Amino acid sequence: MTLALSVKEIATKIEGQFPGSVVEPSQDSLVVDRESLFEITQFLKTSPEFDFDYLTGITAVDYYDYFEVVYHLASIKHNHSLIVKTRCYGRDNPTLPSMISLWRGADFQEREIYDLMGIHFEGHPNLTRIVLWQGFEEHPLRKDYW
Amino acid sequence: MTILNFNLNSIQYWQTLPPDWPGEFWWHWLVFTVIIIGFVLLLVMGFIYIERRGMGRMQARLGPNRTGPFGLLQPVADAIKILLKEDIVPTKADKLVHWLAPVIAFAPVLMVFAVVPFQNGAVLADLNIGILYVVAISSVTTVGIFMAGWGSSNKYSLLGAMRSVAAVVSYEIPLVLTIASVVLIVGSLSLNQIVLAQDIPFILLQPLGFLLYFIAGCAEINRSPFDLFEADSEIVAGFHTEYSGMKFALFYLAEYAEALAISAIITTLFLAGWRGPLLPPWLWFTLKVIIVFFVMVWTRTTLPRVRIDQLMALAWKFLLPLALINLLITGIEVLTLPAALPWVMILANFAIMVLLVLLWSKFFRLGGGRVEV
Amino acid sequence: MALRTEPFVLNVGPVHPSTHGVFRMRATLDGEVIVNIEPVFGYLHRGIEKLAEERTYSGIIPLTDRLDYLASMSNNLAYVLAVEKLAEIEVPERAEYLRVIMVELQRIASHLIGVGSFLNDCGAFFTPFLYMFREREKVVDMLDMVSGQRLTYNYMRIGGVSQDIPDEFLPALDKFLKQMPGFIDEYDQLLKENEILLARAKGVGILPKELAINISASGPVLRGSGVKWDIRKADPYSVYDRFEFDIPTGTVGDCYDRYRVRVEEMRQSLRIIKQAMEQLPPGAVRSEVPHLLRPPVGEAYGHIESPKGELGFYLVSDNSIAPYRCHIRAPSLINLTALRDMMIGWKIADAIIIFGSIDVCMGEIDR
Amino acid sequence: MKFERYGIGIAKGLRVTIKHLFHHPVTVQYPEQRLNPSRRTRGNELIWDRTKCTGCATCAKTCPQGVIKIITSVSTEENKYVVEKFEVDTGYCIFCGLCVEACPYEALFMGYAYERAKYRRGELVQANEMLGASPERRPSGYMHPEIAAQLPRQTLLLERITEEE
Repeated sequence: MTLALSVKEIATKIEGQFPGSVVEPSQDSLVVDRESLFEITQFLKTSPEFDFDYLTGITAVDYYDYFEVVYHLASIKHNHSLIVKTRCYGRDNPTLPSMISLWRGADFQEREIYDLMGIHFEGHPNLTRIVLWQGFEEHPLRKDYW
Repeated sequence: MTILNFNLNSIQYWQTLPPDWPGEFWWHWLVFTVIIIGFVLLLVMGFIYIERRGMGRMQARLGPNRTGPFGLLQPVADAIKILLKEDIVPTKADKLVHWLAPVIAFAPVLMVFAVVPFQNGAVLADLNIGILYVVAISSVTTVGIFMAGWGSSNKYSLLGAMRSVAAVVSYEIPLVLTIASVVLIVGSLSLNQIVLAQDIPFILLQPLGFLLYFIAGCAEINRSPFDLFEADSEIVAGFHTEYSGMKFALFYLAEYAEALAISAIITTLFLAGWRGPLLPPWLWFTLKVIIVFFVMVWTRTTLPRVRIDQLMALAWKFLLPLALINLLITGIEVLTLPAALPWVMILANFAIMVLLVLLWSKFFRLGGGRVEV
Repeated sequence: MALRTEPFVLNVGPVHPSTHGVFRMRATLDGEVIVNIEPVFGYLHRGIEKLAEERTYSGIIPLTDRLDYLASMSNNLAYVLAVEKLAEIEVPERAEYLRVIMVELQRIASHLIGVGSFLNDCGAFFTPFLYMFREREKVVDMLDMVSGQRLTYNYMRIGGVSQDIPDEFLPALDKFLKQMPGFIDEYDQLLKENEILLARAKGVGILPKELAINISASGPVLRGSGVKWDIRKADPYSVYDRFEFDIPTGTVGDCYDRYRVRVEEMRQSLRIIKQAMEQLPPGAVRSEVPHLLRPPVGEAYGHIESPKGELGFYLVSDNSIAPYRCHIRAPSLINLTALRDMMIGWKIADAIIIFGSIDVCMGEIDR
Repeated sequence: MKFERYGIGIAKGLRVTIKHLFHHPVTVQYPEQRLNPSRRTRGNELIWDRTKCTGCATCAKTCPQGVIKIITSVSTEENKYVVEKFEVDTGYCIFCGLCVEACPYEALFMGYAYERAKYRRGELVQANEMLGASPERRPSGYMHPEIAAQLPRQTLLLERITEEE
């Protein structure tokens, strides 16, 4: 059984490492500040204790006020998993650091989120539309798109 | 050698046929042209039928069975359909080359049959350099294929055409070398005399030669597993991607006519041509041709396709050395072995074939076992 | 004399015999060797994630059929698992077993197509493909018997399955289990040791273990690279923890390994089905679930090992009759990330079989 | 290409294909030979039983595609709904069978036949009496076990092969 790690413990650990980065350690997911997102995921990936070598998936949810980007992390070695979330405010040009340097699997998923949600991932080498055509202007998965 | 039993009377038969008639040899020419065209067209249709039905059955389905009894008229229906289709020429195509290519691809194939004997002496022109003529004329098809690839102005076509040229140039060499070893035994280049010399079919005297010729022939005429020039899963349809209607029909015809030509030459060179007991010679000939073609269908059904570099490696590293060795051994045998003992030659040749194939299988590795790109 | 050469761009697709749908590879070729390749897709984009936001929870099930249309049962299962997790619904035991049987049958059917079309891409002119279609037909017959349709089964329901199996199902399944190993042997006889196939597929398109993990590959692509990671074992859903089966893995991560992993997985699926059939308990197949389900506010991620890889549904509920957000983690899409790494340096003919060995389904990539 | 196996692999493959040449093919000749579809088949258009329908419109609510259009009026004497129009645009129907499953009065059925081509697009929109059951439009046993029991047994490829052997 994949062990869902206790978010509280990780939150305190990360808070020690990167003060002020954890926004809210909720029941099953770790919501972190978007400034320190990359450092935290890097720490989660590289530290031997967690060793999250497998990025199961990335997705984004539009809550009108903010976009919540959800990272499902898993470790094949330890067989445990964690959900990391970050919030990204502003509808015009929301930006987040790209995870592609940590997990190459983020490549198409980030492009898809950019395409459908309109979140920019800084550092992505080829952030273009993936399922819609290049001239398309809107981002259809946003809640205000009809 | 006793196996070289010349039947001069029968060769003179056709030469004495027409002089009483006005027009002299032109009658002979006319009759045989009609026979050849009829034979080729009919057998090509037969081949298409055999291929589609045989393949269907091997693939656990039926194959075409709607047109005519047992679907026999399917090739006719296909032909009519294909002739009625619109002839599309791509805008950027080299129009003249595009138009000329199917003609150049098809005509030489038909010309090959000029020297193939259907029965003793029944041949349009019993050239004394018959097999040389076949080798020379059959390579012209490649020009047509390359013209098609170039003229279509399509990248897939070009890739197919390039593959075709590369492969045909390579495979011509083992092909000619195996023919040479047959010619060495017979002592004549005339196909009729090659047949007449086969009291024992040369497949027994030249087992390795037959194997090499079959493989090289398959590669030359674009049959699976060497069908890379029109590999449908890779380059769509290769050189004839941009062809439709009548021109496509010509390519289609040329493809099967080539298969027929190679089958006919294999039959003539290795399977004793029209010779056989009981049945009339032309029927024997047709039967053998069909059997050879069936083997091609069988391999096509079973085998995956090789890659272009593997195809070239096979030609240069496997077929060429073996063909050379085969030629050498045949030469030694013709010189030293007494003609009265063909069975010694048969046994020796089979042993040599098995030995060589096993040995080369061990030697033969792409890039010496490295993975090459 | 130095010949001036220049690379040229070849568009493999969108309409091409071996792209398994409308998929385009923009390949830059140097002669026949691939210098650069860029996958282009989206031709089949139907906006399923957006559509799902407007449908009731049960109305999404037919939508999931249309994701990976070669493995509808698996999609159904992944979705209903996510909803059940979200709404905390108990599923009757018999339904769990039926789900396992159906999903494993579906895995066999999907792998048959995957392997068949891979071999077809290698150039074995439709023979393995048609042989495998013959067996797939038998699976489809059985799934048709249960669900009433041959492709879009729409069989799983939130809290169970739609109907109990008919009486003639179990005898048919039994017969299938007896026949199928022989047929798998036949496929192996046909091409497993074929020299040409070995030459074509061995050592071609190698995906190293570390890269496979880094690239989030899943399913046979990941296992072909030698990673023993199968969600059925790692995070057992439904009743998978009650069955004994092995995870076949490859060693090198080349096309041949992926092909072998798929064939071996079919055998393992037969094992699972056999055990599930023996343990199948009587009882109800569906628990009482309100027609218009309103799950509590929250989110759930349900994932299964679909034939193509890890298929996950991430659902966010706002206590209405439709999900607030429904994200689909499509294995085919993510497995495609590896495409470029595997293909560069190989020839165009290899590119086709590498793409075939990933075994993608366009319905899932574009969604 | 390595020939370390001396062509044995190729020979094995050739044996399999030649064996199939003498096996009976598995395909059927469709217009002449028809296989019985599944008893639960969700083929053809919907079949609607006017007598059982109460006009509750549960089917229309369930339909994920929204192809069911139902117009009712209230009959005060009988104290029930009267269905004025029950229209299904089968061109949009995805044959998921959710409406049949949802119908509380068992007034809806899936069709049993599988040939449903029409010459005109307008014919795909079917309403009222067109949706009734008839000898050509038999209901299938989807979600109706009592009907399934009467339908002919489904032909299975699984069984046909073994009979032939």
